[in-house]
Amino acid sequence: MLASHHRVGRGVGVLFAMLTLALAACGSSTPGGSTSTSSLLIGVIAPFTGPDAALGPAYFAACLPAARAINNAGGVMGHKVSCQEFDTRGEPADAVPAAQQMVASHSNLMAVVGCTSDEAASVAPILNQAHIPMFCMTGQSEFNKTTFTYFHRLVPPDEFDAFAMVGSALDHFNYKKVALVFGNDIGSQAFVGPAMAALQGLGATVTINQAIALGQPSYRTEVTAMLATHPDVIFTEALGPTDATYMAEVKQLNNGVMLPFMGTSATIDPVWFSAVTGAIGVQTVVDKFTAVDLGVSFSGPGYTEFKTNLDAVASQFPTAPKYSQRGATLHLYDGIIQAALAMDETKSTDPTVYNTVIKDVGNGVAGATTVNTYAAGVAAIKNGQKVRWVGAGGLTNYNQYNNSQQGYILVRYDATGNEIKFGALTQAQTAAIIAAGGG
Amino acid sequence: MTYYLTTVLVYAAVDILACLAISLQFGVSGIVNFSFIIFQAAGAYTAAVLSLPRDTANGGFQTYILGLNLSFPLPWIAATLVGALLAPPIGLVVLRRLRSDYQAIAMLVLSVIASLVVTNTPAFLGGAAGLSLVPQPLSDKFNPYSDGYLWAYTAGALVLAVVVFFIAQRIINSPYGRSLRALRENEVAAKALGKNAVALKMTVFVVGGAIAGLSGAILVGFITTWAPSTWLYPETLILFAAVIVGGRGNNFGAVLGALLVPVGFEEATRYLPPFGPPGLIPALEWVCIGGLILGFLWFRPRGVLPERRRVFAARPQPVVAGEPNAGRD
Amino acid sequence: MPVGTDPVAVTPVAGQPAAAERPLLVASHVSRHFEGVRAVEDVSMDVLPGRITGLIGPNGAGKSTFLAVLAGTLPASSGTITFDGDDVTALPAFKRARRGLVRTFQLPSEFGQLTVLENLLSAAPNNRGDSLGGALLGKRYWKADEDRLVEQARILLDRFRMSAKESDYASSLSGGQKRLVEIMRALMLEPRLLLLDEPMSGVHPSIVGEIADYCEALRDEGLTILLVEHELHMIERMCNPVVVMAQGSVIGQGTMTALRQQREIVDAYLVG
Amino acid sequence: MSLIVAAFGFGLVSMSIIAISAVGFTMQFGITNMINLAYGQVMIASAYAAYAVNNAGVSIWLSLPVGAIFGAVFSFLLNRLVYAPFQRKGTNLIGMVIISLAVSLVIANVMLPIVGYYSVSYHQNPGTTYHLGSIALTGEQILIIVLAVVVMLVIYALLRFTRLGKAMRATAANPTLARNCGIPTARVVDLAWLITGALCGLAGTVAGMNSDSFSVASGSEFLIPIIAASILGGAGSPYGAMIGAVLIGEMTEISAAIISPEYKQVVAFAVLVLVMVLRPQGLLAKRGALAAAG
Repeated sequence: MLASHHRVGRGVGVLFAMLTLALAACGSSTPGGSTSTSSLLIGVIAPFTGPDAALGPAYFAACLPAARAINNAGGVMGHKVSCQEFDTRGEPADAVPAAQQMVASHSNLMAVVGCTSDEAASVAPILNQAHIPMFCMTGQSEFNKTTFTYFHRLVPPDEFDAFAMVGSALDHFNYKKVALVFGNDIGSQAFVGPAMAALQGLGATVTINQAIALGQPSYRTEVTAMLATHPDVIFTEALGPTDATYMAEVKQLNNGVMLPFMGTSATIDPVWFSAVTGAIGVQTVVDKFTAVDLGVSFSGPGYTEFKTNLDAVASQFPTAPKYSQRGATLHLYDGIIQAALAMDETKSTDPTVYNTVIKDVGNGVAGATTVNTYAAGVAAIKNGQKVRWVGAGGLTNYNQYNNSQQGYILVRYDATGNEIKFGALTQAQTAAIIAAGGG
Repeated sequence: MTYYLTTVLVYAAVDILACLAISLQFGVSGIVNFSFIIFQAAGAYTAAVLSLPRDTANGGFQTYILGLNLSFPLPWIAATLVGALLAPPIGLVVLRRLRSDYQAIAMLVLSVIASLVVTNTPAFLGGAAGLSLVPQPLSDKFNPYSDGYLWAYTAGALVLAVVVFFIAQRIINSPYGRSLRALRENEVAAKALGKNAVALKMTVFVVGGAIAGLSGAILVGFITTWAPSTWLYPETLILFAAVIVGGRGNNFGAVLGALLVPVGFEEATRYLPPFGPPGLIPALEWVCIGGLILGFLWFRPRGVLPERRRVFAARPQPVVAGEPNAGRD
Repeated sequence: MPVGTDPVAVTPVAGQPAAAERPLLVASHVSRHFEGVRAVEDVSMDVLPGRITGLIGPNGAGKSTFLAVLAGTLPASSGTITFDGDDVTALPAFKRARRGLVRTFQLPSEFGQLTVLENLLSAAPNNRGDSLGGALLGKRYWKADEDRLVEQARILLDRFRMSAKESDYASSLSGGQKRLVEIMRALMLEPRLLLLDEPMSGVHPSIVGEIADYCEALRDEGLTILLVEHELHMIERMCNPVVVMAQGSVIGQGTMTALRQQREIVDAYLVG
Repeated sequence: MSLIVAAFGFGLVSMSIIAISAVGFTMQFGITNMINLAYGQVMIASAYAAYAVNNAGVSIWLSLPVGAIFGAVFSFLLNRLVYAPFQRKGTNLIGMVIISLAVSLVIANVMLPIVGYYSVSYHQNPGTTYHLGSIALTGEQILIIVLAVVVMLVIYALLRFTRLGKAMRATAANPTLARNCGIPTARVVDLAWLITGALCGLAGTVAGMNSDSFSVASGSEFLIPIIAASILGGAGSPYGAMIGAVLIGEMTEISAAIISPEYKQVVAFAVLVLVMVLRPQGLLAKRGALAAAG
């Protein structure tokens, strides 16, 4: 018995090791549907399960229309483009093998999108090492001055959102007393420090700073404490059902009157909109809520092209059209097309060749032709021109660290959940706030 | 390829360590440590804050205690010690007088409390954002992205797993291991036979904690980042599933379980062709892990490699002949 | 109505001295209450060395509880227990067992997923490998102890005619065989006082006599036994003296023959 | 000070919801010996069942019984199809805990593709806010508190005065003995799952109403205070669970007022740990499981 068990153990172990190797080998060499060398793959590495499961689909919704636009124009030098999800479960330890497997078994990876604050710290080094251009949605300030040459960020770091909110509150509304209500998660807490520094630096008062546990059944005590400080406005980002619960209780405990509240760009999101309007009513959100958002106009030829493709992929992903006004979705779409055009321009599928050109396609070099559709870009390149991509999210301005920022707009929702721009921060305003906030 | 293979192998080593520890506690001794993952987390955090420089470095984007910038292997040794030292206080709260299933949920609650405390105290261990840019061991002397380094790291992790495997073998094949199994089978009877149940449980709790701490150090040294989302209590459940599938109380079973469930099953599902809306496959993966546990507990509750029966060498002159049970096994 | 100290006549057993022996165990005013229920109430009794003392009484008389209190499985609510001259009242069960005060259980309590031989070995003290440190030092460190104990256990197995079952899981045994394993397991500790809690209940009648034979043989070798049992003819055959408990208290003590003549005891238990 | 009084008022609502759910949870443990860690997921599934009806235009108060019935049927089937077969096979207590965790994982991840990861809100009208000093409660919250009190009284009456209650207590204390005494234990267990399942469904729906917004992930958030209240009161004791609910409900709210909101659960759990050290059997010990009534 004893001896036979040892034998079984080894047998199974050896069998297993062989299986693993076989699987790994399959993944790297043979076409597994998406792995053929004649097609190119865009990896969407993001949380698809776990507490941040809402993020993955928003990024997947960026990939599908980009792939459609590229494929309809004949692909990248004839190579078709497809999308695949890689679930990080929103945590670094699961993200690492997901990223390693993605890299190892898909030699045709042209770019990777996603990598949120949940996993960027563990995923970005892997992708950089593997020479895969990435477009990340992390707001972490550690990437403000990154040495990863394959890293691209089309959204500003979180603290800039905070500065924009401060600017909006002080310069547009003349609010003087601000309550900070942020979730105790990674993404949300990043706003608190910079916002407090900027507010205090500019002479406003922080009446209360609450870090609230997400997903709690109620926050009435917190709300009562907050109301007792009589703020002019509440700054918030608490995702999942949390903001909905909290704001419903604000309205309830303030005798049915909602205080003005202001969200980060993460609150410009269909999921957040449906949760909060469900809890406090659409009209209240329309009347009392404002947010800062990346300078996206949701108009123009680049946006129209994106919207057309996004609506068209609903056959594959029914809820995709819901993301038509989500900044992150637009920007990742832009990133993918920039990478594709960079490949066309360099006539190379080797990322070490085309990676550096992504920046040129985004910022435009002298004499470059502005294009808003992938097809137009390919045509221009065939004519020997350099191109500048101005897509769904408008102009791109990569700095030396491949961080692109466009300034902020001030927005509110309309009754159907579309965002309406009602103002923008000037360069001078932004600079003053950033200086006060120590950014 | 090197990256992926080394990643799989390092994770295999980490999961083997964790499963060996759980098998010692749960399989051999009958202690259901549903707070297991906090021991691994304690090791990881310890190794991280000891190998990181002060939190004012790197622009001060993260906050944490210590930051002693110690060189390898001190952080790993400390991680092992902290894992061990965490055991007595938790053990004293939970292990003394509670019924076994009651112990299990009490530990589950402890696991949640620990996560809440760390998440809500950013100055302690980085709060919800956790710690990143944790230096890899000896990364000041070698290039941590080179193939050689990765294979050396993998080899080191596997060697540690093998060493711990032999330690676990020594434990379960010893008279001490037999006492642990006796305790698992009937605690009251074991006490009446002179077994100090609290001390026995506590030693195995400490040993398991040390192994878990080491596994955390190996993991964090490889992935260079650690956060509360890494050690939510479902992670413990996956490890229990592995031990149940592999065979509890049998170290070969623990190893097999680690290779089949957290490594094999999760890696294999990555190769599924995509289908359905985004998020469907990952959700189904979790459904399968749940189903795997239920299936095994139903069809093969003792696992693929059950605890083996221990037969002692026959005495010089066999006494028995003709008895139906004589010489079985 | 404690009568534990009543001088009820103790008839000498043939071949044994009737001298005033020093008791091996003295229970003095022992009580055990569960949330207001007085399971054992002010019980005092002595256990004399070299004898099998019987403890009988109707269901719910508190016999098993009393036994558990003696062994330390349950703490006493009040009273003292002296074993071999030392007050052991405050000692936990495992320390009493190490001093030689060893019990068995009313319900089968074998270590089911251990083999019969392992059941015996698991109880043996003085094994250098029976500690974390010893285990880590490896087999060479403890092999001599283990070999010695295996030999000792096999002698017991032979004696109880269980050698053929040595490598069977204890859970696969019959009720009677489990009882034997428990007794052998207790004997591995080389106890000085063995507390047997209904070792014949749930046992095939053919084995009942066998268990009695073993007990008597052990007694003749000098082992002291306190036996809780319902099989009165076996008690009559083996035990002297016999203590009768009812409703948590001792109501009589003496030889079985003498007890049969006490009306209130007969009323309380022997007939009813 | 007024904040603490206000927090006390909100604690009344929290404790009401925890009490309904914790009594169901602890009775499952007491009567069927099952620590059902899938309880939180059944709660949230029931909340979604009520949502489906509510979203179709039915008032929330009429959707509430739908949640309760769904919870009852779901729990009953869960026991019949999963737990009972495993228990009959002789799976030990720990095995059952692990099974319930696996079930919880399956339920949550089967629900995810069906109902989505979005959070939803009931169509409900919280009603006028009533003030008593610093305490401010909406009509809906007052009704929730009343509902909880009624449920507690019904459970008390059930256990204390009905034949079924006595049979449940007997089954809890000693199933074999109960069966030998002619109690149809199988039916008692079925009824116990229906009743506790109804409590679970009711609690899930009420929790959804109270929090104004919930999602699949809320299930595990709900479960932790329930476990805490049950352990605090003494597992298996419904009256203990009620006391535990009062303590956990008030402590979370008041500590949010006094200390800081992010530590509100930590404080409640710290008390729990203290109780585990000082009185491991809980405040009301499990005396023959449900014996506290007699």
